[in-house]
Amino acid sequence: MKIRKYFVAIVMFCTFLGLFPNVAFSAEPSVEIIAIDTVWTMIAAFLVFFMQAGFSFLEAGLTRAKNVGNIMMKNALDFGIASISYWAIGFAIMFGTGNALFGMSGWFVNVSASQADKVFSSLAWSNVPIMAKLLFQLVFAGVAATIVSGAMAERTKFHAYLIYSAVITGVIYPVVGHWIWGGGWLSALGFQDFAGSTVVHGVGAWAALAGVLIIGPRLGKYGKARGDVRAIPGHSMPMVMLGVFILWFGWFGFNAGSTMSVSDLSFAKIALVTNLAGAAAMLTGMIASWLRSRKPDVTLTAGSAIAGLVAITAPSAFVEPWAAVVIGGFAGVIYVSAVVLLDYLRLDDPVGAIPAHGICGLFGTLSVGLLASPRLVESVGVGKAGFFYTGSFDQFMIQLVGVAAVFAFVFIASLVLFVTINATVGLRVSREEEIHGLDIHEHGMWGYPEQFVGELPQQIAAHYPPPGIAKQATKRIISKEEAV
Amino acid sequence: MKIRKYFVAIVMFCTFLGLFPNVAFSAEPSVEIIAIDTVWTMIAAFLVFFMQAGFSFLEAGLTRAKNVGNIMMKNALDFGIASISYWAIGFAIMFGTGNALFGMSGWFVNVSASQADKVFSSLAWSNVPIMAKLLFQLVFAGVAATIVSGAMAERTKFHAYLIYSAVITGVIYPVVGHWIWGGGWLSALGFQDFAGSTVVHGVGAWAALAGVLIIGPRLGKYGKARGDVRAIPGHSMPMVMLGVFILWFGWFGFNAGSTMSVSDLSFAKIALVTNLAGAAAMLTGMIASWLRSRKPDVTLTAGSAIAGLVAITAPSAFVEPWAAVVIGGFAGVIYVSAVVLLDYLRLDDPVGAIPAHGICGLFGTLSVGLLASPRLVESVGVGKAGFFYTGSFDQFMIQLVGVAAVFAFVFIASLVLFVTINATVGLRVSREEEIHGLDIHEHGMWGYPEQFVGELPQQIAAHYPPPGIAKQATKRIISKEEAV
Amino acid sequence: MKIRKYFVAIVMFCTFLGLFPNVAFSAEPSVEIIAIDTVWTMIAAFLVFFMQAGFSFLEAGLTRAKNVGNIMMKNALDFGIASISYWAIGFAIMFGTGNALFGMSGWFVNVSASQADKVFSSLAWSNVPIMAKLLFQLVFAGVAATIVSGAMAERTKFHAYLIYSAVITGVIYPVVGHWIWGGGWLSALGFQDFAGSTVVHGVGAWAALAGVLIIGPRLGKYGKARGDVRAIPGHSMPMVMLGVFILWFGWFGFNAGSTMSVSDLSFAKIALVTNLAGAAAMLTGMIASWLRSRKPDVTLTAGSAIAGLVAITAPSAFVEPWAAVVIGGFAGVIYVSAVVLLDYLRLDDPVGAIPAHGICGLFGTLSVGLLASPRLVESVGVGKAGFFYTGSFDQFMIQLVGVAAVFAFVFIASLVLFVTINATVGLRVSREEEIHGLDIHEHGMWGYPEQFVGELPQQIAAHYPPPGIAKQATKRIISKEEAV
Amino acid sequence: MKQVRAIIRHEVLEPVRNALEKLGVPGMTITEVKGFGHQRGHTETYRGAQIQIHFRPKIELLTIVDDDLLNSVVEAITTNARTGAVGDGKIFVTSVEEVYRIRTGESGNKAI
Amino acid sequence: MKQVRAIIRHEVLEPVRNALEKLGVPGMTITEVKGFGHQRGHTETYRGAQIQIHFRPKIELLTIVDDDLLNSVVEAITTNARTGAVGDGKIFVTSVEEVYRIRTGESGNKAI
Amino acid sequence: MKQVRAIIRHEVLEPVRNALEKLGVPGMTITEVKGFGHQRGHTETYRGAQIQIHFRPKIELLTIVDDDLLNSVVEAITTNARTGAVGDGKIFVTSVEEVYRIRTGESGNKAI
Ligand SMILES: Nc1ncnc2c1ncn2[C@@H]1O[C@H](COP(=O)(O)OP(=O)(O)O)[C@@H](O)[C@H]1O
Ligand SMILES: Nc1ncnc2c1ncn2[C@@H]1O[C@H](COP(=O)(O)OP(=O)(O)O)[C@@H](O)[C@H]1O
Ligand SMILES: Nc1ncnc2c1ncn2[C@@H]1O[C@H](COP(=O)(O)OP(=O)(O)O)[C@@H](O)[C@H]1O
Repeated sequence: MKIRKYFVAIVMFCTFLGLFPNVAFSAEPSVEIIAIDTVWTMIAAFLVFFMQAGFSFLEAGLTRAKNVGNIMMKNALDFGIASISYWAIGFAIMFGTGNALFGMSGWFVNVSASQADKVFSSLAWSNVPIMAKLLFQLVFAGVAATIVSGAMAERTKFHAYLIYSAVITGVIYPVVGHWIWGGGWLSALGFQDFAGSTVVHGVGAWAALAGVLIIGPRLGKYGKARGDVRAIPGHSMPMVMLGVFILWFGWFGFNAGSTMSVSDLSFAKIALVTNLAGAAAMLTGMIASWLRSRKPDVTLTAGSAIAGLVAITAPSAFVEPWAAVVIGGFAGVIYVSAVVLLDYLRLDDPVGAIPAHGICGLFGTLSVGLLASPRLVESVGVGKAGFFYTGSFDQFMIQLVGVAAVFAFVFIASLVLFVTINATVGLRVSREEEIHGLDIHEHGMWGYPEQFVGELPQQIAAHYPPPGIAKQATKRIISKEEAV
Repeated sequence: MKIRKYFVAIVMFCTFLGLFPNVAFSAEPSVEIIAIDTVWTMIAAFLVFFMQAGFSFLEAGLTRAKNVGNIMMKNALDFGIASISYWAIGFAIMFGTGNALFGMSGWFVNVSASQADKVFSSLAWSNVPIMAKLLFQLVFAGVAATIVSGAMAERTKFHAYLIYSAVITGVIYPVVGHWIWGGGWLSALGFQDFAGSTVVHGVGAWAALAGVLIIGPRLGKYGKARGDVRAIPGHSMPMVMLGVFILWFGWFGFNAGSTMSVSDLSFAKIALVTNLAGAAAMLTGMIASWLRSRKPDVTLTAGSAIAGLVAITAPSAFVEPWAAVVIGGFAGVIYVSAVVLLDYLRLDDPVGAIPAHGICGLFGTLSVGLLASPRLVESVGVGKAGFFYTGSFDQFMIQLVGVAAVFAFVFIASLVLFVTINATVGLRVSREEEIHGLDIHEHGMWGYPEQFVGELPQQIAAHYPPPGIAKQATKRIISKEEAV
Repeated sequence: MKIRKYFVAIVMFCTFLGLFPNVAFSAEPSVEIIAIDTVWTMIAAFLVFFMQAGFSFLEAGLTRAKNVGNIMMKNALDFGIASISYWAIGFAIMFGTGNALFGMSGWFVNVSASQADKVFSSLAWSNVPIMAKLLFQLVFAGVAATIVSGAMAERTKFHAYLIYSAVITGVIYPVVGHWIWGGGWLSALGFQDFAGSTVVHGVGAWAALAGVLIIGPRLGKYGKARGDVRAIPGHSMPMVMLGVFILWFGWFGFNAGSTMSVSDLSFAKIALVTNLAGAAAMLTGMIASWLRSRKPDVTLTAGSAIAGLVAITAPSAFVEPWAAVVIGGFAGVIYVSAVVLLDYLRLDDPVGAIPAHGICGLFGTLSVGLLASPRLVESVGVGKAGFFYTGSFDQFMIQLVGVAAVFAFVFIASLVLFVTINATVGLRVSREEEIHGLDIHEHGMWGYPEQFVGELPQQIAAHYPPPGIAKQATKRIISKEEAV
Repeated sequence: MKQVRAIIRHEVLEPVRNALEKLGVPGMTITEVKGFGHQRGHTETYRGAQIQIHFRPKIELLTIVDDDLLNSVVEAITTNARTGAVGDGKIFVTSVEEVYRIRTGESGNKAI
Repeated sequence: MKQVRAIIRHEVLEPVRNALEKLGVPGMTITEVKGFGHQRGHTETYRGAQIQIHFRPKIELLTIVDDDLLNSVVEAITTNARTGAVGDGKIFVTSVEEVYRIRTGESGNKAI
Repeated sequence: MKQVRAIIRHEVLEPVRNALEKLGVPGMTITEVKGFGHQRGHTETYRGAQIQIHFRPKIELLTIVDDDLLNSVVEAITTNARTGAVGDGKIFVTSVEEVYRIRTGESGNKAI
């Protein structure tokens, strides 16, 4: 997202002008500014990387213990695959100079520092070196893939997962990214998505929706009657909440880091509104679940926080703190309603990825068209202020076009992808594998090995030569021969 | 805490003077310095935010599995509530221009950048933008609330918890904060509490003490006879220790970030002494537990580390590394003794919040009056050096007055708060709810759902149409109709 | 590792020269540059500190539940001990001015800021204050100790562990560090180990190898027949993978932070190659395990990622992205093969520390001699480019000498250490203690207390006065007397 | 009174419980157990090493019933727990001398 | 010799154990089980959906005693395990043919 | 047919299982239980407070065998489960009236 560099230049200009009135001053950022921008961008990238851990724990906590190893593998591997595929082709498609639909230069990011601004001209606005840009964008690609994992959890074949992770991070996500951040057609329209409610979360969620439609619900999730929805409880709330805390922590990097620049200090405000929206959503989501279930539900509250963070992602640079509270507040309620609705539609999304990343990402992206403040829009330099300030729906319509286009492209491309996988290597595990759990069938070992392995009781391992054990139990070093 | 800006100014002055002797130089910080300060402050804020995860895991590990979902909810929600209440009124009470007892301006932090230094004059010393100040202070408020959660765990009503979290983060904590950091009467006295041994940890712990007195011990904790103290073992040491690691990690932001400025580089020393004190406390606490129980106790060792970190929080900017080792070393022993003492007094604090945050926070705050080095006191610019260097108890007496005043105010205010809650919505769950666990009664679902839910055995879920299951187990995609 | 400061100087020189042609400019870094360097170094240090949590979870997940409390204690305590011993003597031995074998000045790092560059002349190249240097190096020492913990898990006496942690972090690691980073003989030779594949990981692993040889395998690990290797499954894959995520997150600080400087922006490239190598290793390691076990093994995949990160540690500043993928790719396969080989050799290393940190650390260190690019070698300023570019094995031979010397010294010193401990306080727990688990014998309580303690069933605690319980279950506050 | 102890698969618990409830069986108690029999174990792998698993998770269902109900109970279990694959389990019947209901102190048939 | 098997609540285990120990019962074995009976299940909620819980956690206490002790054992359990609310559990008595103590090889009454 | 129920230590399970399999015992079922007997509990500590542990983890092994096999089964268990230290456990033998194999519907000796 293009941050106006003018601010820095002007401040520096004035400062120096006052001091050395005879000196003409160039607008080039100082070495120090570049260094600070790079430190900031890298730290933000690390935080976003760490979100992988958050996603894996959120997903694992909301699913059953028999699949936990598989879920860990998926969340690790999709990042591994994203790292390679996005480096090899994704970054070139997303930011490489190309046409309005996709980039076509800079494969393997194999460019010298001096060429970088030409090959990736859509990122030339940022001061940081190309390697920092690459790492920061790469960790975002990882997030998009991970979102799909959650929605299709507990029934997807592992090698199918590897394949679609590569396609999403290498092609589908970069194409959308090009449209909005890489100088493509939506960017030309003035579409506002600061840190990726649509670019990242929308892409993940709409791909997930296609996947859920093709793969079908988990065994036993829905009864024959319309409203017969059965709970399949996950296995650990501490995991869920640790996941939320890690994601929230990482989201500061996700949103505030998307400035890739610190000079206008806007990143502080972005971090603050991110926090306020997450907090507001958590509160309203909790209340909504309280009203529905007559108890404050732990998983719905946790999910609402994520929903609020997703919703504020697009507007974070464009809205004031009070608006963040409003956006977050709505997101919490929307999330809880969407979870219930999805179940009614028999779309089985064990972790609520589509409600949080899809529906609330969509809501957040549209909300920019309503609540973006003129002051902030001007400083970011993209699009126009929202309806609330201008009384005009111009920007809102652009937002609408953008989310619709992204939905259509991602949903169709993903449908094709999943249908193809299904028809070739297969997408869903067999009934027996699903019942016994993916861990033992896909990975040959349980995710909680000691606990699940048949004959190894928890406190005492089995295969020691036993009789006389108590008598021999004297304190001494056991030599290697005896230790058999 | 007011860091002298002179250092920067002087260094810059000299540098530039050498270069451009004819130019008069203003003391305004450069754009770069402001940017670096802001990056540092924000990252510190993120780290302190992440401490919420640490507190939740520490508390969950030290309590029983039947309450783990409730504990996760509390630790998430108190941050959500703090985010809103501290933004709305807390920050204004704490740092808004007002009188010696509380601030009264800047509600909803609804000020323009140019007004900020006037409305929040007590924070005008810092270069960073008002949004950064707000976020950094907001995460501290979250910590204060969380401390109370631990001490009153396993028996407090969830909605009572929500209410007192709002009051503590919106009113009680900000008032004390105003006294010490917001230009109030203790700040005028020269009370030294660099990062909040008293402001944050003391407030949390004394509120917790009031809460523990009103709510009483958990069922079965104490027998009829005086010394009949029964252990109620927690459920997970990995959780406890992960909590400690996360807290320690966050504490670098808590203490070193409280400079809100990097220009005099003192934050490096502050981080180092923080680490040394934590390490020393962990070692002495372990030894103390070893002497008492004849084994090195895991939870006491873990708690000692926290105790050391709490104790060094106030002195961190004022003391040399050797003094940090001394302070930490004492804190470890004090913590273990205080845990035992509290049990003797029949004050049931499941996680040891009062020993760690209260007693060791008090000890740490007083220790500044003994060990603050003249060199560092001068550079921080608050109060005087300690007895060890000056032979005078002047500063120590000021510290004593400060901790006594904070104790009195927080304890009484919290007593009133808890008595009121108790008399209205109720503070403690019923006997049956406590025995069955807060998860199922307060949230309608266990914190480890799959494990605790009656008929869902761990490895295999229940409601599949079963007979003939083995015969049908062929590898194929299950269509949505069959998947019922 | 000496980063050329010239870059900064030159850039600054040009900038200013253009502006103020008559002014001679000194090469001293600006206040801002020092501040940024320090912020960067400190944050990197915090990230490396957090790796302790990663190591503890990786180790705990790969071992049995009956030892989990002990493992948490070890991983916390070794850092506590390292903090004290490295501060007291380690840093002086490693970086203090001395001879080619060890440093001999700066005990307790008790030096003023102005003396620091003299007393620790080998670190004078870095701009950051001595306290930042100390903290950054101290957290590295913690890593070296922790590696040993994993290899000797589930059978080592706790107090023996405390002793050898102190010796490794206080003496053995600093001596090797002096050779390579502290101005010692290998540094004079031009040995290239940017962030410690050999200095940190090699030292930990070779000490672990000595330990494993002396202590012998866990009971029941190997049968009488040669190839009779029995799996002793760990207890939690989520723990393992969270460990990996945390370690990966921390590794960004470990490698990219080792610049201790941001001015040439090379840290961005270092972070990127670190990520690529980890990703590539994870993928190849997964494939290798798939080929071997016919299933993608979770623990081997997780371990491969660590192996790739270890391997890239030495070359990270010296190699291009494509080379990082190559190095990582090999490391994954080497890791899986080494795990199998070690078992064949009956060396029982429950977590695979020797394959990951030893074998892959060695491989990574040697790979610099093959793949170091001339461009990067020049900018780092240590040694020569690798065989791939130069056609000469000169640098490779230096690398070979270095790893051989470090192996010989560490292995022999550690053998002496472990034999001595074994002969005095004892190294291995008794047979009975090992069978029952270290938690209960060494710490008096299980690591999952509630679950393992005999009569406390999970959902309902025991010692309430029971009969009539249901009748009394009314909603009311229980007074302290009744709560007995 | 007869004690019926059936070792069954996890996935058949719900239909078996249902059938027994319909028959009017007043109560039952289940336990997680591990079984060894004709059904062979399988092999799991961990870090490249193999583990031979002998025992399989099963559910033990215990119900004490009146003598009249015995045959229909056995039949209900057999029908609902049968999948036809090895490992379906066994039913063991023993006789019970006396039954007491703790809540009321009743004994005999009334107490079941 | 008689085998007494009692299904009881978790919270009464400690007093029951205590009472039996005082009676001179030489040993006992407990198992975590799940019970279904007059005590109805309850409803739990998860993400807005409901779960009907049929089984409740209980403890099965098994003790083999001499015939003389039988009555006092049954009484001790009944007294100490009774709360009066539905779900207190049952006691089943069967007769045991033989008992062996593994450590000594003794059998019969001496082995209990 | 006889039901043999043995309370044994965890660490002897594997040899006992092995010995029984060699004897031709067709199946067995094990449960994790907690035992109380001559073997005294021990003390654990937590945060400086003590906990008196009465019950010890044990394994309950259940096998239904033909009357002929009974003696050799008891002997096989006794031999392989004996360590000589207090806490080795007990074997209880009761008689079984009927056995059914769920998979086939067979009953009696064939079904064991
Ligand atoms: N003689 C026996 N004694 C105790 N349990 C048995 C016996 N035979 C079988 N079982 C239990 O029944 C389960 C199923 O028996 P198995 O022989 O594997 O299959 P099937 O009943 O189809 O022949 C076993 O896992 C075991 O728990
Ligand atoms: N016929 C039975 N066979 C086996 N277990 C039974 C039987 N009846 C009751 N139980 C066990 O006893 C427990 C309590 O019985 P329940 O009928 O709920 O209450 P109460 O004994 O007070 O009438 C049940 O949960 C179940 O475990
Ligand atoms: N009378 C009994 N009824 C039920 N279980 C018993 C009885 N006596 C012993 N046990 C079980 O056997 C285990 C071992 O018995 P114990 O008396 O400790 O040792 P030993 O058999 O060596 O004398 C106990 O932990 C308990 O589980």
